[in-house]
Amino acid sequence: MQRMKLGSTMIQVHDLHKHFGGFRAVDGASLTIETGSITGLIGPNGAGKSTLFNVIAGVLKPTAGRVTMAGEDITGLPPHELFHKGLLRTFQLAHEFSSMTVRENLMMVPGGQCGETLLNTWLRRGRIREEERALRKKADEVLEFLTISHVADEKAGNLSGGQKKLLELGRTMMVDAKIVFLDEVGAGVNRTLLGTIGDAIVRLNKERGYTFCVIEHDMDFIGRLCDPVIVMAAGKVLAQGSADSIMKNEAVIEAYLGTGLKNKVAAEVAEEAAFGESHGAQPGLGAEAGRGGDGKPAGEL
Amino acid sequence: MSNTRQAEAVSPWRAPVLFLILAALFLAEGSFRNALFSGSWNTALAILNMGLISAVMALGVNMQWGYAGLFNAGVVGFLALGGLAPVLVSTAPVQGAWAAGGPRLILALLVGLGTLVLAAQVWRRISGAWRVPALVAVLVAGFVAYRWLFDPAVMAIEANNSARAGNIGGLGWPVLLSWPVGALFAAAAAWGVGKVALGLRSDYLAIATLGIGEIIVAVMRNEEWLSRGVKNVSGIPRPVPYELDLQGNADFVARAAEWGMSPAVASGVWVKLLYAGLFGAVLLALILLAELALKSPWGRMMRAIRDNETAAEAMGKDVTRRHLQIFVIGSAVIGLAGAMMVTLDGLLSPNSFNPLRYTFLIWVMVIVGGSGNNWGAALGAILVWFLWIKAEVWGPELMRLVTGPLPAGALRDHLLGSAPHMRFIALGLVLLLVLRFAPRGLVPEK
Amino acid sequence: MDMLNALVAILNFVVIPAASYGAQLALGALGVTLIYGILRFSNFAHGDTMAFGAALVILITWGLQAIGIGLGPLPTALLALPFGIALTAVFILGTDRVVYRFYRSKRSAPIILVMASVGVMFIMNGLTRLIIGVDEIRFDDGARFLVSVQQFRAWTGLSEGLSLRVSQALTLVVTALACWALFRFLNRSRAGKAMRAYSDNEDLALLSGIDPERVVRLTWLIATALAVTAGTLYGLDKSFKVFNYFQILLPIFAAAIVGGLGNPLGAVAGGFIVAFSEVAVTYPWRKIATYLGFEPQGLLQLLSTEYKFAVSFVILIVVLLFRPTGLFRGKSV
Amino acid sequence: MAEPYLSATDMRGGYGKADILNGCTLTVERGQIAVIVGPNGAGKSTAMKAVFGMLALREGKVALAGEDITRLTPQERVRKGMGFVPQTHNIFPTMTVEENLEMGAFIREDDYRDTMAQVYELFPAVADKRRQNAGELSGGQRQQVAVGRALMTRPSLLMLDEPTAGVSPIVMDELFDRIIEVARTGISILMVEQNARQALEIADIGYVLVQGANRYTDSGQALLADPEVRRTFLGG
Amino acid sequence: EEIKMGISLGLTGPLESISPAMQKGAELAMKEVSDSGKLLDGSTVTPVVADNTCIDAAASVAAVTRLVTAEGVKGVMGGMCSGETIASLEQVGVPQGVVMISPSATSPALSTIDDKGFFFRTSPSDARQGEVMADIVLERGINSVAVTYTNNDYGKGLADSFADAYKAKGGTVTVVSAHDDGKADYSAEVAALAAAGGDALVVAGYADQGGSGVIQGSLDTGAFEVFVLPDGMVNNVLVEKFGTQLENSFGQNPSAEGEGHDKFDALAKEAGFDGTSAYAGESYDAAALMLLAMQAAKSSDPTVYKDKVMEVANEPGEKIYPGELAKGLELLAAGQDIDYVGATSVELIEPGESAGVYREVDFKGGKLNVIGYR
Ligand SMILES: Nc1ncnc2c1ncn2[C@@H]1O[C@H](COP(=O)(O)OP(=O)(O)OP(=O)(O)O)[C@@H](O)[C@H]1O
Ligand SMILES: Nc1ncnc2c1ncn2[C@@H]1O[C@H](COP(=O)(O)OP(=O)(O)OP(=O)(O)O)[C@@H](O)[C@H]1O
Ligand SMILES: [Mg+2]
Ligand SMILES: [Mg+2]
Repeated sequence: MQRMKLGSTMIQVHDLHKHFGGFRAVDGASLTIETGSITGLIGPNGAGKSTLFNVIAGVLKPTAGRVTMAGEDITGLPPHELFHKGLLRTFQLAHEFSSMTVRENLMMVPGGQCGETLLNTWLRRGRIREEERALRKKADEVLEFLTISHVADEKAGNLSGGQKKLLELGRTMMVDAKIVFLDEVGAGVNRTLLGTIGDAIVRLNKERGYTFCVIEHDMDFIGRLCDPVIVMAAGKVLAQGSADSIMKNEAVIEAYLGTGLKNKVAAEVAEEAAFGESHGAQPGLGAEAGRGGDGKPAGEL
Repeated sequence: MSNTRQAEAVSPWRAPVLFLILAALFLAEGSFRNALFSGSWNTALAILNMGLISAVMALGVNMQWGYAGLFNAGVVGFLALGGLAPVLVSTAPVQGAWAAGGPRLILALLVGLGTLVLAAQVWRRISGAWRVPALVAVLVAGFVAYRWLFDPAVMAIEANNSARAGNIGGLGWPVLLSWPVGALFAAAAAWGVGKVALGLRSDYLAIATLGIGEIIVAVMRNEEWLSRGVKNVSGIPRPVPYELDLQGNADFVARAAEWGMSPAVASGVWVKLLYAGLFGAVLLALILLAELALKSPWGRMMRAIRDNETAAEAMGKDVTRRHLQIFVIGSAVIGLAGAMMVTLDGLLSPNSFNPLRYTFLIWVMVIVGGSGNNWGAALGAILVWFLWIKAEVWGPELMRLVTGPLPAGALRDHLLGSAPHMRFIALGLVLLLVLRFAPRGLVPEK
Repeated sequence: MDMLNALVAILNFVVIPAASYGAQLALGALGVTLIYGILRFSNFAHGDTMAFGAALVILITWGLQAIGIGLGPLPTALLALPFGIALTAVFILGTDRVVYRFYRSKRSAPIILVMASVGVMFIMNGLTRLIIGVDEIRFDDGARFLVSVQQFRAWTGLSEGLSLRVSQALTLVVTALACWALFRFLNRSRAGKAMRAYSDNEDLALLSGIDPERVVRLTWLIATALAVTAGTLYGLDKSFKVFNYFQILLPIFAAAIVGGLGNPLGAVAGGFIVAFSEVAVTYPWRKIATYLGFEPQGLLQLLSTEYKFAVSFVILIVVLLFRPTGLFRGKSV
Repeated sequence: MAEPYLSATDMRGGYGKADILNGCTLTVERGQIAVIVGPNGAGKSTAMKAVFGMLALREGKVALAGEDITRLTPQERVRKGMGFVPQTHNIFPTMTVEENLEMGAFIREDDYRDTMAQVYELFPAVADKRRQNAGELSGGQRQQVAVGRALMTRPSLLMLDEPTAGVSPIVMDELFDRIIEVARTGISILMVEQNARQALEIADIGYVLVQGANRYTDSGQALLADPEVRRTFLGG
Repeated sequence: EEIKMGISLGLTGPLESISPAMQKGAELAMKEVSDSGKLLDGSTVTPVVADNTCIDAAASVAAVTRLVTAEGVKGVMGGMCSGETIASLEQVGVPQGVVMISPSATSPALSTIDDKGFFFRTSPSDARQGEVMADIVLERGINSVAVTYTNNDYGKGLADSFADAYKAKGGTVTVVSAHDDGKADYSAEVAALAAAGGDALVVAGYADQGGSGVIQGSLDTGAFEVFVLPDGMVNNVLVEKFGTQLENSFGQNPSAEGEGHDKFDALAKEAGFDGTSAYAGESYDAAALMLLAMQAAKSSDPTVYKDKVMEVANEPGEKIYPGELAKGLELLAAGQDIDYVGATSVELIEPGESAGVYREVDFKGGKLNVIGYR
C-alpha cells in the first residue's frame, strides 16, 4: 500500500453524538487523527471511548455527527466496507471465533481471498492451495511474534484471557491497514509482552505507515508510544496534547489519573535524575498513595 | 467443570463404521424375515429412496444451520415450493386452462410483483412525511389492480373442468427438468424471505420462517388454479419406466426369471434401483460440492460468521450477504429435494406438508447425524427415516414384549390395542438414546 | 342503525372468543417463555406436557366424580388440578433427571436440548395416548355458561346474543393472575432473581452460592404448573384430544416469540396478538355494517379464514421486523 | 501460625489432554494479600479455578482453615467463605447493577445494605447506573461491578482474577486501597494481576507462575527488587 | 393355505380416533371367513395391519410396500385418506398387482384414476352425496345455508358438489369456507360463518375433528342452531358430545336400508366395538368382498380375483348379510351367484365404487335416529 504523507488527516470526527435512550454516551466529540500518528485515547471508565470507536468502525449508528476518513465521508458505513477501506479495529472484550483454531482465526482475516467465492472453491482449487500456503506462513509468523505459536491448533475459545487479547491484536497484523483502532489491547496482557507489542506498533507505524489510535489505561504504555494523547470524559473531549502535557494537566489528573500520579511525577523526576534515562514512567506508586490515603475518592482532593 | 465445551476426540473410523452399520440394516431389511425386518428388497429400497431424498433435505438444512447458524424452521414451505415444479413443468397441459385465463393471470402476478418492487423503492427513495402515505397508496392501488386482474382469471381457470383439472396445468416437459426448476422456485422464495427476515436471530428467525413455511403451504392448499389445492395432483410423470410396462416386456420377464424373482417383484426392485441411482447421484454430487466448499476459505469464513458475527463483520466479511447466499443455496437444495420427492410419490398433496414431518423430523435428522458435517447429516437422514418407518413395526413389537408378562385382561388388551402409539415412544426413545450417547451427533463436525 | 346490536355482535363473535383464546395461548406461552428464559431452550414437549397433565387431571376428575365430590357450578377438574400438577411435576422432574441434566452438565448447545425435548415430546405423546386413548373426551361439569345467548336475549331483548362460558372467564382470570404472579416472582423474590441470575451466567450464579439444580427444579415446577393448568383449561373449554395439543404448540410459540422470549408480559401480549389477528382480520364485517345502516354487497371480509393462520404469522413477522427480539425485548441465545 | 489459611499444594490438572497445572502450590495466611503474576497462558486463571473447585484436580490438595476441601463443589466452597471474581464473564448482563450486587449477597442472611453503600462509595461511576442492566456498561464499569459483587459476599477468602484489567488509574488506586483495607479486617486475598508492579507493592507474598508451576515465590517487595523477575515478568 | 390380508389405516395422525373401529370391522370379516374354514378349501385368513398415518404419502407407501412385498398380502383393505390412497395405489397396488379396497377414500379423483382394475371402494364418491344432501335440505324448507368444510380433498369436493347442486335447485349459499382439522380454536371460522348468516350450517367435516369444533363454537355463541351433517359427521361421537343440542339438526350418510346394518351392529357389539362408528361397516364390507371374490375366482391371486369383485357385490344372486359370509362362501363354492349386501348395502358401480345409498338421520331426543333412505 501507499505510504501516506505525514501531517494529513486520516480520521476526522465532527461533533459526534451517540445516545442510548436518554443517556449521552458520546456527547459532541470532535477530534482529528493525523496520518502516520499513534494517537492515544484515554479517559475514565464510561467516558465513551469504546462507544466512539464503535461508531467510527460502523458497529453503532451515530445519533448525530459525521466521520470522515482521508477526506471521504464514512459515517454509517458497515464495518465490512470500512475493513476494505483499510480501517481495522480490535474489541475491548475479546471477540474470537471460538470454535475455530487460533491459526484459522488469523487466516480468515485477509479480504478478497480467491477461495471465498463459492464458484472458485470448485473450479480453482490450485490457486486456493497456493494462497492458503502463503496465508498459513503469514499466520505462523504473527503467532510466533505474539508468543502463542504453541496454541496455534487450539480452539480459540480455549485460550486464556490474555491470549485472546493477543489474538485480537494478531488479526490486525494479518493485513495491510491504513488505520488500526486498538481498544485496550493491554488489559490482561503481561507487561513484558506489552512492551514487545508496543515495539511492534511503533515498527508497523514507522515501517509500514500504519496510523494507530489506541485506547489504554496503562499510562506507561501511552506515555511511551502515543503522541498526541486525547482525553475524553463524559462523552466529550476534555484535553488533547503530548503525553507529557496531558499527564500534567490538572483537569485530567482530577478526572482520570488520580492523585497517585502527583507522587508519581515526583518519583519520576527523582528516578530520572538517578538513572539518566527512564524506559517509560514508573507506575507502582499508586499502592503507596492508596495505602496512605484516607479512603476518600482521590478525585476529591 | 470447565468453562467451554470440550470436543471429545472422534475416531476417524466412526463415519465409515456407521455407514457400514446402516448398510447392514438395509441388507437385513432386504434379506431377513423376522419380527424386526421384513425381508423384502422392495421395502428396503422404498425406505432407502425416501431416505436418500431426506438426506438431500437434511443437507440443505445442514448448510443453513450447520454452516451458518441460521435456524430455518420453514423447511416444509421450501420443500412444497420445490414440489410444485414437477406439476408445473412436467404434467400434461390442461386443455383450455391457458385460454381461460392464462395471460391475464400472468399479468396479474406481474402487477403484484411490480407493486412490491415499487413499494420497496418508495420506501427507500421517499423520506419524510410522505413516506407512509405514498407507500400505502402504492400498496392499495397495486392490490386493487391485482385483484381486478387476478380474480376473474382464477375463476375462469378453476371453472375449467373442475372435477378433474381446474388448474393451469403443466408444460409437459421431462420431469428431470423440473428438479432444477424446483430448486429455483425455492431459491427465489428464499431470496425474498432472506431479504426480509435474515436480520432476526436464533429462535426469532425460526418462528418467522416457520410462519413463512405455513404461509407457503396455505397458499398451495388454497390456490386451486395453481396445483388443484387440496384436491391433489396425481399421475405426475416419472423419469423411470413403469412397473407394468416392465411386466409386459418379455425381455424383462425373462431376466427376472433368471434372477429368480417374479416379474412383479423384479419390476418393483428394478424401478426402485433406478430411482436410488438417480437420488444417490444427486446426493453424492451435492455432498462433493458442499465438502469442497466447506474445506476451503469459504467454509472457514462461514464458520467464522457463525461463531461471531460482529467480529466477522469487523474483519471485512459481509455477513448479511453471506447469510443470504447460504440461505438461498440451502433452500434451493431443499426445493430440489421437494421436486425429487413429488416425482417419487407421483403425487402432489399439499395437505401432507405438515411441519412435524417435514420440518422437525428433518431437523432431528440433521442433529442426530451431526450438524455441520455433510456426511453426518446424510447418515442421520437415512437412519432416522429408516427408524421412522420401522417404528411402525417395532413399536407394537416392543409393546408385545412389554406386555408379555402381564396377565391377560383389560389392561393388557388396552395396551395391545394402543400399540400403534408405541411408534412415538419408540422414536422418542431412539432419539434420546442417540443424543445421549452422541450428543454432538453421530458424526460430529470436526 | 343499531349500535347496540352491532356492539354485541362484535363482542360475541370477536372480542370474547379472541380474548379467551388469547388467554389460553398466553397461559401456554408463559410456560414456554419461562423455560426459555431460565433454561435457555425452546421446549417442544410443552404441548404434550399440557396434554399429559390434562389427561391425568381427567382421570382424577373421573375418580372424584365417581365418589361424588364436585365443586357445584365450577368444574370438578379444578379440584383435580393440584393433583394433576403434582403427578405431572414428578414425571417432568424425572425427565429432567434422565434427559436434560446430562446436556446441562455437558454445556450442550441449545439446539441439542431442543432436540432432546422433541424426543421427550414423542414419548409423552405416546404415553398420553396409552393412558387415555386418542378419543375426544369431555370432562367439564358444573355450569357451562355464565351468560348464555338465550338468557342474554331474554334479558336485553336484543336480536344479537352474547355468551360467556365459565371456562372462558376462568381462563382469563387465571391467566391474569399467573402473569402477575410470575412477573412479581421473577423480579422481586429472591428465588426469582436467582433464576434470572442462573439464566444470565450459570458459572457466576454458582460462584454466588446459587444452587443451580434447585433453580432448575423450581423452573420445571412452575412451568409444569402453568402447563397443566393451561392444558386443563383448554380441555375444559374445547374438549380434550391428544392430537390438538401438538397443534396448539405452534401458536403458543408464536405468542411467546412475538412478545419477546423470557418475558411474562410479552407472552400474554403475544397470545392476544395472535388470537385477535386470527379472529379480527378474517371477520366479515357485513353484519356489523348492516346494523350500522349500510347495505353492503359482499361479505366485507379482508381475507378468508383459510388464511387465518397465515395472517397471524404475517403480523408476527411484521412485529419482529420492527422489534427483532419481540415486543418486550426478549432474550435470544 | 501453624497452618496457612488457604493452602493449595502441588496441584496438577487441566482441561483434557495435557495438564495445565504442573505442581503449583499457593498458600495464603489469614489477612494476607497474595499476588500471582506470570506470562499469559501460564495457568494463573486455571490455578484460581482449581482452588475454587471449578476444575477437577488430578493430584494435589486444597485446604481451607485446615479443612480439606478438595472434594467440595464450588457452591459448598462459597458457603465455606470463599469469594471469587473470574477473569471474564464475571457479571450478570441482563440484571441491573443493583441486582448484580444483591446476587453477591445471595448467601448472606444479614442486612447487606451497608456493604452495598460501601461498594457504591468505592465505585461512584457504577452507583449512578444502579438501575441499568450491567450488560450495557463500559468495560471498566463492568469490572467494577464484578469486584463489587465479590465484596458483597463478605468472604473470608477473596479471590480476584485480574480485578484491575481495564479500569482507569484513579479507580485502580482506589481498588488497591480498598483491598488493603479489606485484608486488614482479617480477610485473605488471593489475586492474579498483570498490573504486577502495583500489585506486588501491596502483596505480602508473590508467586510467579510459569507453565503451571511456581517459578519464584517471595515477598512482594523482594520480587519487585529481583531484576530477573522485573525484566522477564514485570515489563522492566 | 394361509392367506394374509393387509389393513392399511391411519392409526396415528388426524383420523386416529376412527381407525380402531375400522380395523376391528375388517378383522371381524376376516375372522368370520377364517373360522368358517370354507374359504378355498379351508384356507385361513390372517390380517396384517399397517399404519399409514393418513397424511404422509411417503410413510403410507412404505407401509403398504411392506404389506405387499414383505408380508405378501393378497389384498389390502385401505387406504384411508384419499391422498395417501392415491399414492399407495399408484406406487404399490397397481405395479405389484394387489387389490386395494378402500372403505373411506371418497375423493372424486379416485373415480378416474388409472387403476388397471385393482382398486375399489365401498364408499361412494362425494359427488353423489352433494346432490342427495341438497335435496334433503331443500325438502326441509331451508333455502339459505352457510357451508364449512374440512380443508382436504374430501371436504372440498363434497362442499363444492353440494353448493353446485343446492344453487341449481334454487337455494342460496351465503358462504363456503374451509376449516382446518386439529386446530386449537375455531372462533375465527365461527365468526365468519355467523356474519355471513344462513338458516342452517352445512358442516362437511369430521365428527371428532374440526367439524365438531365448529359446531361447538356455533352453539356456544348462538350463531347457528340447525346443522346439516354429511357422512363424516354422522357418528355417535357427535351425539355423546352435544346430546340434545342437535334437536333440529339432520344429515345423511351412505348406509343401506334394512337388516345389513343392524346385523353388523349386533356383530360389532359382540366383538366389543361400536359398529356405527364412521366407516366401520365399510371396512367390514371391503374385507369381505375381497375374500368372497377369491372364493368366486377359486384363487387368492389378486390379478385373478380382481375381476370377480364386482360380480359378488352386485346382483344377481342370493343376498348375503354380515355374519353370513360362510353361507356366501358355500354358495360360491357350489358355483352359485351371490349379491353381497353387507353392512352398508354395497352396490358397486363402474369404475368400482359404491353406488351410494344414503340414510337420512336426525338427532331428536339426543339420539341418532334413522328416518329414511334415499
Ligand atoms: N448499549 C448501551 N446502552 C446504554 N448505555 C450504554 C450502552 N453502551 C454503553 N453505554 C454507556 O455509555 C457509556 C460509555 O461507554 P463506553 O463503553 O464507551 O466507555 P469507555 O470509555 O470505553 O469505558 P472503559 O474505559 O470502561 O472501557 C457508559 O457509561 C455506558 O454505561
Ligand atoms: N477451557 C479450556 N480448555 C482448554 N484449554 C484451556 C482452557 N482454558 C485455558 N486453556 C489453556 O490453558 C492454558 C492456561 O490458561 P489460563 O487461563 O490459566 O492462563 P492465565 O495464566 O490465566 O493467562 P492470562 O494471563 O492470559 O489470563 C492456556 O494455554 C490456555 O490455552
Ligand atoms: Mg471501553
Ligand atoms: Mg487468566
